[in-house]
Amino acid sequence: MSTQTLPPIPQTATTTYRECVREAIRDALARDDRVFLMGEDVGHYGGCYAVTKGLLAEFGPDRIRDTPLSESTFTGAGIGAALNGMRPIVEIMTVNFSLLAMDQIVNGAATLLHMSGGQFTVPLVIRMATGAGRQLAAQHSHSLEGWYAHVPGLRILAPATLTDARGMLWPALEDPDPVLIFEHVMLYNATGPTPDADTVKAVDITHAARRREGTDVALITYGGMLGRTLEAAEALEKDGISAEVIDLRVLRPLDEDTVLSAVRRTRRAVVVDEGWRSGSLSAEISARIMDQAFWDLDAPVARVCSAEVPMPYAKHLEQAALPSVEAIVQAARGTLGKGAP
Amino acid sequence: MSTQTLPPIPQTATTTYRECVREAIRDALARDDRVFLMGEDVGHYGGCYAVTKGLLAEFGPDRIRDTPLSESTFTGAGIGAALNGMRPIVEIMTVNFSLLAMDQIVNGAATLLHMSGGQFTVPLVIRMATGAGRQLAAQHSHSLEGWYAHVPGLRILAPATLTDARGMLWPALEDPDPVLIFEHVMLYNATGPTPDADTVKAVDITHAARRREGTDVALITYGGMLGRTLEAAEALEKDGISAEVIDLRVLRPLDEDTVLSAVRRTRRAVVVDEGWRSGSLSAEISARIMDQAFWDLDAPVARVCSAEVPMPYAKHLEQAALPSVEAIVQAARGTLGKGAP
Amino acid sequence: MTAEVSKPAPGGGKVHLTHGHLMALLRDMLRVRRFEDRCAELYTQEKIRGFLHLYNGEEAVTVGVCAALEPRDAVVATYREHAQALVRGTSMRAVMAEMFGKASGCSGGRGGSMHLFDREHRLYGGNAIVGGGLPVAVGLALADAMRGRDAVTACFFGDGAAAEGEFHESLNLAALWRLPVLFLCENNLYAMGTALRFSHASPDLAARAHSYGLPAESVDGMDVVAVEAAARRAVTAIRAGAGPYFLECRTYRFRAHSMFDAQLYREKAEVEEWTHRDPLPRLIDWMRTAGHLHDDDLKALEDAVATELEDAVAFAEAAEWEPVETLTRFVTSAEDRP
Amino acid sequence: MTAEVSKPAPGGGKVHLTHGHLMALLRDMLRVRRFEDRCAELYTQEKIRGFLHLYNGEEAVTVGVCAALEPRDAVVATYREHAQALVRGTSMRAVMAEMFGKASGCSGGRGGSMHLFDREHRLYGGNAIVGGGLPVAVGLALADAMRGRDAVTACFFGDGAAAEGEFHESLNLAALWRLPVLFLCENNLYAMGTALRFSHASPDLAARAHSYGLPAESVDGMDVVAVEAAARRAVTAIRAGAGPYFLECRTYRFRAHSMFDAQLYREKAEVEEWTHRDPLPRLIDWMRTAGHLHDDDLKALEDAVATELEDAVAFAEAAEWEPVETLTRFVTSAEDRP
Ligand SMILES: Cc1ncc(C[n+]2csc(CCOP(=O)(O)OP(=O)(O)O)c2C)c(N)n1
Ligand SMILES: Cc1ncc(C[n+]2csc(CCOP(=O)(O)OP(=O)(O)O)c2C)c(N)n1
Ligand SMILES: [Mg+2]
Ligand SMILES: [Mg+2]
Repeated sequence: MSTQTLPPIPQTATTTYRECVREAIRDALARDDRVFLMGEDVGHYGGCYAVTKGLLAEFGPDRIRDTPLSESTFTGAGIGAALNGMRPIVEIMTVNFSLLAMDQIVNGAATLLHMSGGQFTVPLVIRMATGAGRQLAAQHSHSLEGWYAHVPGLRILAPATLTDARGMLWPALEDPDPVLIFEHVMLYNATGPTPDADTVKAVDITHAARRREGTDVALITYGGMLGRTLEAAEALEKDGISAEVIDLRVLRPLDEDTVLSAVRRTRRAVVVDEGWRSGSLSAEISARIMDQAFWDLDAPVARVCSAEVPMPYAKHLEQAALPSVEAIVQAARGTLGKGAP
Repeated sequence: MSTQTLPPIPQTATTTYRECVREAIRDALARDDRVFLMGEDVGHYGGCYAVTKGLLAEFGPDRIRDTPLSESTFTGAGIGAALNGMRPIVEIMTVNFSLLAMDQIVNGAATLLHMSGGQFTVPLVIRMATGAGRQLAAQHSHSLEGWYAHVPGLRILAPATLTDARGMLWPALEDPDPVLIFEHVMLYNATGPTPDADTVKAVDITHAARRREGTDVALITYGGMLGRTLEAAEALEKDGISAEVIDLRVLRPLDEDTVLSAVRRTRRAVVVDEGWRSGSLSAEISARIMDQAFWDLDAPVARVCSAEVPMPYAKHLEQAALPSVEAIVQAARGTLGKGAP
Repeated sequence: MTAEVSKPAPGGGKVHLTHGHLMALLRDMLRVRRFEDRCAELYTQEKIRGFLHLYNGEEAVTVGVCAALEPRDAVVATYREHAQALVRGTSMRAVMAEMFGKASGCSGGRGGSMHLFDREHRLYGGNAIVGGGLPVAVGLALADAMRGRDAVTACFFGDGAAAEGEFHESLNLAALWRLPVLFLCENNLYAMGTALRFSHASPDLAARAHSYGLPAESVDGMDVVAVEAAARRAVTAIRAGAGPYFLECRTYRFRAHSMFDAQLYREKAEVEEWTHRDPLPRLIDWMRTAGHLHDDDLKALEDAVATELEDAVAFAEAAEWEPVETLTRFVTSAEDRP
Repeated sequence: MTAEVSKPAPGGGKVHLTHGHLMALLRDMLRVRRFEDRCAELYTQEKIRGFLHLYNGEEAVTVGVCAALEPRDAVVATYREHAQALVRGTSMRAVMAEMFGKASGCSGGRGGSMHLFDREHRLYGGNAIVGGGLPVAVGLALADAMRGRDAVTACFFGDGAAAEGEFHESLNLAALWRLPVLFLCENNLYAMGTALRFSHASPDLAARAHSYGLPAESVDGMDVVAVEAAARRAVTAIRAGAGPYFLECRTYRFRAHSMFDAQLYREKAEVEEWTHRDPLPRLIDWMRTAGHLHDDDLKALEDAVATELEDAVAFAEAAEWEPVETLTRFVTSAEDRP
């Protein structure tokens, strides 16, 4: 890659997930002149979740491209540009709208390498927001990333921490194959210490992460649910239950080893997934454990997922539909044969 | 429904799956004048898999509507027509192309009842072909019905027999909510005795079916894989292994009871699914068994799925990618702690 | 007001500018404007949440179009659809309760601002997928055409939506099958923060529509009577069997795209300029000049609207929440059968 | 041949009708025709499987267009793309081996007839999703434009594809960003069994394209020299920075849509009528009349094509299958790193 000098990482003590994503994009744009960003309202508006604010002024309209409302075509254009030597970052506002571009992603980006017998790689990165929690109702709130995790040829990332938000983009751009990055809408305002340069450099896009050590039960989750899962682990601790927390980070290809080794140690697992239960990624995790760690289990793997309902607008209904800390605690206790505390 | 007289069911002794689907459509068109069929090449061409041949001549262009190549819009038009009193049957040539209509199906058809607080039902039926086996390569061969089975608000059917092909359409049209019917491309030429009127009438769209009784292991499958699974059961019989075969038939909502009761009896299960393994419906079946029948299992549930590769064109590669009878046999033997026969 | 609107419109779409009719138009314009302003306040008070898209500046479009529709006609709208609900007849109480997420909202509190539905008034949403309503409108019209019903489906969408593939597919299909759809493009010059010139290679949207063989015209969307006249021409043509019709209403949104919008993408001066064309004072001034409106008429109207609005807010405040136990109601119809 | 084609085309796209050039055009036309006929036979013999879409009748389109392209230009095609591969330079061996599903096929046997790829000759497929190639072509051109490379992306698609939403989105985006895309509509009057009049409300596809502000024209797609001249005009304009260009080539498919097609949707008489305009005899006759072709030239050409073809078939027959062990190769690049 034609590496240029890195722009200074802002030396403020704390930052937000939103700013980490923005810094990652700035960094990539500065490092490699083949990188550009394209999507709806990424430029003049500053991004529907304010992620890309300021980038148009900094990098100009050639590299920060506002597109018309044409999800299928600007995604397909990302594929074409990637085929032809560029490193596009395509932003689709939310995974819900990505259904309009799904043909290009699944029948196009994911298949080209194979259909061409290895001739054409598609070094494309597609970012999108996912998840509920902002009362945006049934057409803006679903977690469909599990669908993309089903597709051979794609790499699927779900940064759940500031460091991952800051660090995953660059290796994703270095990947010769298409990578989809899912940013949970409720994380954008998350605040924390600014990740330092070395930590950022160390971020990979192949491994799951152990976010908390524990011995009694493994809580396996990703993305927007990491926070609640960690909260649940704290609550369990108070009850004398030691919960390990695994953040999948990479939804495809799954880092089975990390998951299985945690389950083999704790002998009990709960999968927490914001997707609708039936056919969610949680099912695959449970099935993998079934496939390979059945004899190590002391209890069936439990799942805590969203209620199977198009997301309602009213806040109390929306919250009731989502996995709650209490539900996670309950499920974990269940695997230990304990009822409500 | 404004019932008219039924057209005579042809009294030939044997028929094909294709003809059963056609008869089901004819029957519905004759029975209810709100029913019409719309899709690409359903009329003048006679259907890309020759399913609808003759219907244009019989029912005329008002009820057999050739559409332009506009999957999203004719599917959405099906939603609108359903909202407004009709009972449309929309044909999408294959599930691969349905990705172009996925937004209308998932964000539209599946959500309208809920978003409107119960005011608007969408009595729409969408039929599509699915599956591999005809060397149609990476953009025409995938089995993505599992994705739709993830979506609350949809009913998903997979007729695997002539009787189901003949009988499922009418109850699907009577359902006030959207129903998707997946017809496996390799089934169209399947031949068998013409289903009689009573059998057809008895077809429901809520239950899984036990296609074979057995005591040692439950083989759970659906659609295009039923044939190979039954073959595997025969092969196992010769080895003294008694396999039960469950045909899911209804992919959403899953008939958990039938699955679980089989597994509880046999204490071993193999799920056979033509989808790519990771995140396929097989994962949900395995996870449900984990959730509810873990303590009844004598071995982990095994899965036999397609290789995780965009479907290659060359026949030997295509066949190698698909679940084979041998692989099913092997997996079943594996659950009994037996190696290759 | 433009001169031509008081003449009979070609094709029979005549606007009768009687005092009563003008007062009805003004009343609806006011109802929408005051409603929207109140929503903005309630949003700040966190009574309304989610995305809230207001219609200030664009009232003449919906009020003018709806004046040309009959109760038997259908409406498909976007996430910026409070006006369509209020003007077509959904009670302000039901709309406001929906904003609050209450059970007595017009979508049972499950839809919110972006998903207003009303079966009784044939309002088919409230669609938050840009362009997603167009195919549905085509299907509604198809059913009416197949049943021989004399109904028009009015389909509202924005200038941004006209870039989506479904715009092309839907105009083509409606024209091909000569379906009774009135395509109404609310061209407010912006799709969120993307100006029309960054969305469309050819900014003349009516010309684009015309190339499908539909009759298409553009109208000043800040002039309610001009809109009504154009809509009447369109509806008359559609009812006469001419197939679909495309009407571009040139308008402007005075407020931000939604409540999360710093409006970096447009100049204050531009907004300022458009406010001089505000359809509400424009109608009021014209009615005054033409002797159709006296100060006390206006006062009475404003009072009535204020009363209706405060009643709606009080109703919404007092209304019940849907119990959490019913969370999974309305996922499938079966679950709602006893 | 029409008269104007031997004149310099406006904008500099002049066709030099030298003997050598005409012979080259004829040679490619023959190569494609004979190749397609042989594929039909091989399909019956079950050497080729899957869907097979042949180009008989349409040869002049690809041959004419490619005559106007340079090696540095890119091509995006459909599932009916044998001609584009053969004419752009992919060896007949590699194409035929692909049809057979062999490892030495131009896509390693993984693509088949619908998915021919050739990196060396910038052939980006072979796309079996109708309309799916258009956005990709826009992106290829975007990259060339951003890099300041003087290359055109030629994007072939059918009349049926022009009904898909991506047609609209892609023409708009290419025009908006003034990208070097040559949109080539192979209008053969049918999308599978659906006649153009059942697909498009307005049958004039060039007019449709024109409404996006692109230069657009229609050309007799049965006349290779006319196609070349039009393509040269287009390419010249694109290279001069005019942005995208739309060319409708009016042609006809002589064979069935694919090998599973009873052709119930069109009259024998119509097919018959079009065969009188067969671009191959037409070119031959014209060359003969103009003194550019003698019987022995033609014989020599036919022989050379037959030899190339039989060599390709023999090569494909003898070629190796990809071993089953490599099934999951080329799913991600990582798996192919040693
Ligand atoms: C398919 C889709 N893409 C993107 C969005 C996000 N979004 C919501 S409104 C909007 C702008 C639409 O502009 P326009 O159609 O002109 O309507 P307006 O808001 O101006 O009334 C965008 C981009 C969406 N809701 N749906
Ligand atoms: C999105 C999509 N829908 C449907 C099909 C099935 N199909 C393959 S070719 C074809 C007809 C396309 O017609 P046209 O674009 O005119 O090209 P032609 O075959 O005439 O060259 C159809 C419907 C497909 N491959 N992709
Ligand atoms: Mg707008
Ligand atoms: Mg065609």
